Amino acid sequence: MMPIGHYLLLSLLLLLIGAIGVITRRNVIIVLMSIELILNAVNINLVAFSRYYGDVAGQVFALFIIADAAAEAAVGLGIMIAFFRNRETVLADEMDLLKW
Amino acid sequence: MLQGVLAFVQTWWVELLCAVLIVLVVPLIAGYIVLVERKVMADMQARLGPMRVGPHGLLQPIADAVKLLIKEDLIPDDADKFIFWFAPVLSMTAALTSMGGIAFGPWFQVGRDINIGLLFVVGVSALGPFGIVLGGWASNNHYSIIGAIRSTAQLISYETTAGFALVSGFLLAGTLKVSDIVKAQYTDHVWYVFLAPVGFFTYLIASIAETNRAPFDLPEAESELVAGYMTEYSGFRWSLYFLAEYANMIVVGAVGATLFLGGWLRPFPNVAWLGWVDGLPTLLLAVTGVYCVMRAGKQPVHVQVMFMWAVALVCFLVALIFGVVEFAHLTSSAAFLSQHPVQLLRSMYDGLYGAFWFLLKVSAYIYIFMWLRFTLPRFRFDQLMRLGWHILIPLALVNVIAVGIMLALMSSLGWNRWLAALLTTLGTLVVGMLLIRWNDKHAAAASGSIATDNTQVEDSYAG
Amino acid sequence: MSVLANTVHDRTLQRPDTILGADELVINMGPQHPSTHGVLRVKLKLDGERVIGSECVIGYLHRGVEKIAENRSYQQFAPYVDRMDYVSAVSNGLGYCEAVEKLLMVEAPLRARVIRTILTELQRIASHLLWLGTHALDIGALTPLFYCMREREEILKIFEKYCGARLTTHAFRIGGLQYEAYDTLEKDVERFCNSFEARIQEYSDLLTSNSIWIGRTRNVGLLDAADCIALGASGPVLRASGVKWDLRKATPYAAYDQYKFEIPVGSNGDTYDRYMVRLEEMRQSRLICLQAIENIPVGPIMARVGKVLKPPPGEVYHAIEAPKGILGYYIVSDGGTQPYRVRIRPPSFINLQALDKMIRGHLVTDVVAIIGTLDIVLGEVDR
Amino acid sequence: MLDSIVFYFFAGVAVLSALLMVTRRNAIHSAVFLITTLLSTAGIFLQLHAEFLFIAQIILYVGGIMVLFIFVIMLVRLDVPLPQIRSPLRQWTAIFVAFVVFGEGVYIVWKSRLVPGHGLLVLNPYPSDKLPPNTENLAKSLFSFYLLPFEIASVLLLVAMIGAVVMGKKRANTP
Repeated sequence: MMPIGHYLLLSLLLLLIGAIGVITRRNVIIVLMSIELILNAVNINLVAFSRYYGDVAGQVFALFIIADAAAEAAVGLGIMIAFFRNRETVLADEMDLLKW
Repeated sequence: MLQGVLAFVQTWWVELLCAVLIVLVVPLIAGYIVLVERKVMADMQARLGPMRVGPHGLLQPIADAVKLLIKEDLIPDDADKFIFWFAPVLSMTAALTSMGGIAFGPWFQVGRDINIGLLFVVGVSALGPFGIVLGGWASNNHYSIIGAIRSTAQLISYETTAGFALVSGFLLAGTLKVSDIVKAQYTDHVWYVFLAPVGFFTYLIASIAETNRAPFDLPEAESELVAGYMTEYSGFRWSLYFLAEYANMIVVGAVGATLFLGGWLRPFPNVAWLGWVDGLPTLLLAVTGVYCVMRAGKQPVHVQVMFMWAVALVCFLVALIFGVVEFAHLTSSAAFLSQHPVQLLRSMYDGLYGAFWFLLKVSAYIYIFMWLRFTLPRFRFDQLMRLGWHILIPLALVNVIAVGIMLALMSSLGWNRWLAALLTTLGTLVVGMLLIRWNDKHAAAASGSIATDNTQVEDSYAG
Repeated sequence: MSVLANTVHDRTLQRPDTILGADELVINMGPQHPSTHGVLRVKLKLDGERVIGSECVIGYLHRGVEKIAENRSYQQFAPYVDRMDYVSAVSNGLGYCEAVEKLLMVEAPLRARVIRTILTELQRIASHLLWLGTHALDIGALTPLFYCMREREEILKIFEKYCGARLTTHAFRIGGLQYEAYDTLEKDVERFCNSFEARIQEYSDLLTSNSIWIGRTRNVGLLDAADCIALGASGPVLRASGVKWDLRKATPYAAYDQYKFEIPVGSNGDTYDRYMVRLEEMRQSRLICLQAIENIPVGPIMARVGKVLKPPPGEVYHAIEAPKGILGYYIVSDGGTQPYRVRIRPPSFINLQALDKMIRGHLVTDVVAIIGTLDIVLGEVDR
Repeated sequence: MLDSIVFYFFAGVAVLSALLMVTRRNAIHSAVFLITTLLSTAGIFLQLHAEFLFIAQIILYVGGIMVLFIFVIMLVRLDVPLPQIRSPLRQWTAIFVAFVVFGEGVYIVWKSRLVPGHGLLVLNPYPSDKLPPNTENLAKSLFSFYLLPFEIASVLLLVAMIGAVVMGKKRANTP
């Protein structure tokens, strides 16, 4: 069994890849997907700690994060559809008005 | 390294064997399910069905497989090649992987120690829609994409129903582990279909929809969408989709049989005077074997003769295993039992015997699928959605609550099990009737219009 | 019911744009599609799955039947009409023969007319059976097709015994019949009719009260009486909308004036009503056959017409109630041996006009049900 | 031994497909690679003896959320790659920041490796034979100690659902 640091580094890598995606991509859907990736990276951390300490709390919180990700995806995609309907685009750069 | 591999194999040989068996045998079984389906269809439609290849068309699946394998491998020019390649593989992988969680007999399981049991099966088979939706999208064809979108919406909706229906079974069993579920039905002296009939029937309907079978076969409705998401597929890739569909049928059948029909238990496993039922498999196999031998001589082609002999041999072999062990049970002579080969046979007996009853139940389940397919017309998409979201999901939810109430009545108030089951089932049915009536009223008002607006609403449940 | 049709229509008018504002999806149904019954091509403009517009493309099976008529003698042209609506060739032949007889001002003998009536009614049953099977198949019921084919086979066997051909029979001649009825014709027809009653009940049991079937057909493809008349629709399509118009009663031809039968009408004008009307028509046709075989009059089967037909100059229009609707022949003669002009009013072609009106606002799934319920035969649409 | 092979396999697949996910231009391809990442993460959960989370990840994340994503991508016809405006400044900033954060992470892990009892690199896992049955354990704590957060999560989902419905609904008179 390898030490927990491996999991932490994996989690860190995924988090950073997700962050790069959020910063560099213009397509809102891919930005949303990158956010999912970040949440997922957090989950790895939580579950790894839960395993190494033998405490279930980490898994409970991972579960909450999954629920949260679902909520975020639903609302995010809802916003995106509404946006697409009005502006016919999904590029983040075009979202420059607070109201339309 | 080699040592490690050897140790690994030694620890996990049953699982490995089962995995290999699944990968090798399921395509064959799927082929034969197709044959049976064609025969059943032919029987219902007053004709004969395949008769040419082998006796009564018994070798037809093999001929079909060979044909599919040697067909030209077509990828449309404008298709997304990577995903076009990836999608059927994903479908097939999901279907076969989910089989790993199913116990075909007491020890006939890949994931024996997995404590999420049936949830694994349900979860992994939930990956199937991806294969369909991605394949439909990658084909770059309007029929395909309509089929793909239909199937996504349909599978998501009906997975919810199936999940709730399974929860009612899980509540009764108190566990997710497959072997424990079957044991629970043994110790409870009842199949759960009798305690939660509504759960079983909602699962039945939802599982038909989940496997894209008629009357819910809208994603591949041939009269509208040509072949739905499979329109552009041919040859081997197409056969992967096809296999995945039939493998999924086996999976849902197996889940239903495990949870509601007592898994690998024989009917009335606790009733002693029905012990003679144990002899049925032996008898059936022996009769099949004799029939094969009788027919073998009449086959025109050498291969067919050999095939019949092989089938007969397998039947006789299994019948022998069963027979010897049953004989041992009857005589119960220690000298006979202690002989080495008898012990070996006994160790195989449990698995094969369980597998026999289990597969029998799965076949019955699949037969219901076929029966409905050849009897009923196809639903329209909005009707399908309305059935799913307005009737089945509320019904399944109410059923979960009802089963909870039933368990509470039994455990805290000490009610008789049958009385509690009867009351809660009746309650659920009343709710179901109200739902249908309400929905009819609603549907009459909204007929002609469809659920386009609703699909988005409905999909937000998906997470 | 007409209110409903209009609401469906209006909803689409109010929102010409699609739900998401995304592009409309245009799909080509046909000419090679499992359920366009031959080579019909329908271009569908879809919003999601809802049809917001359609365009029929026909002509893939055009053979120029009307033009061919101008270069054939009257008798020579008779087999060609069989190739129009090839699933009810006998009816086509009846219409043509009677039209030419009218032009020649002769009438077929009574015996010939009775036998014509029997065969035509059998053909109506066969045509409706084929329709029922394929319509049910389009809607997803696989099994009725085979049962219907089984019954149709009986009828085709009777045709085969009578004239040697099963599909394109060319059963009648101008002026009467070429063949005398074979010995056991009555018995065969009677046997068929007796077994058919139970069989048709069987199909009815499979479909009529099946809630999926009702769901798929009721209120689908609504067409009210005014629309039907405006579009020139005829046959079961017209009668299902509540118009009691059947040429067999209105302007009796052949020997229909001698028999008692009902004209079934629907009330709603939807796909379900058209289904019910056609089922009932089959029952009525069976009754007509039974009445007709009771006494087939004795006598000649051919009127006195010459070997070479030279009708006097003039024009004639004769219409019959074919299984699919009113089949009319307009023949102009210039006194020669060949028609100057033949114009055929094909029921399928004219009923097909209603398609766009019927499918607007419905789903793709309903399109196949509606094409099925119109009961078109492309050979007749394209001629 | 087997454990670490499994871990490295899944970790490699996860990182590789995550990279592919943020670099593909076609949204559907991105989604497919995200699915691969999520599935390998699920594999890592299984390797960590978190069976319930493994299946929750597959059912909820992959079977639910990702289907939603793909559905929306198809719905708004994003399947054609969008024109990409290159903005080197933003990209380089992102990569630079990422490297800095990664360095920090590695430094922290390295630094804390020797803290007794909590050293991140030497900590041994809880003995696997002493782990309680995963699903039961999770359910018990979820429905007792974490009941309130659990209910709050369900309310959150309800709110999100209503929000999504409101968002997705076509307003009657928008231009």
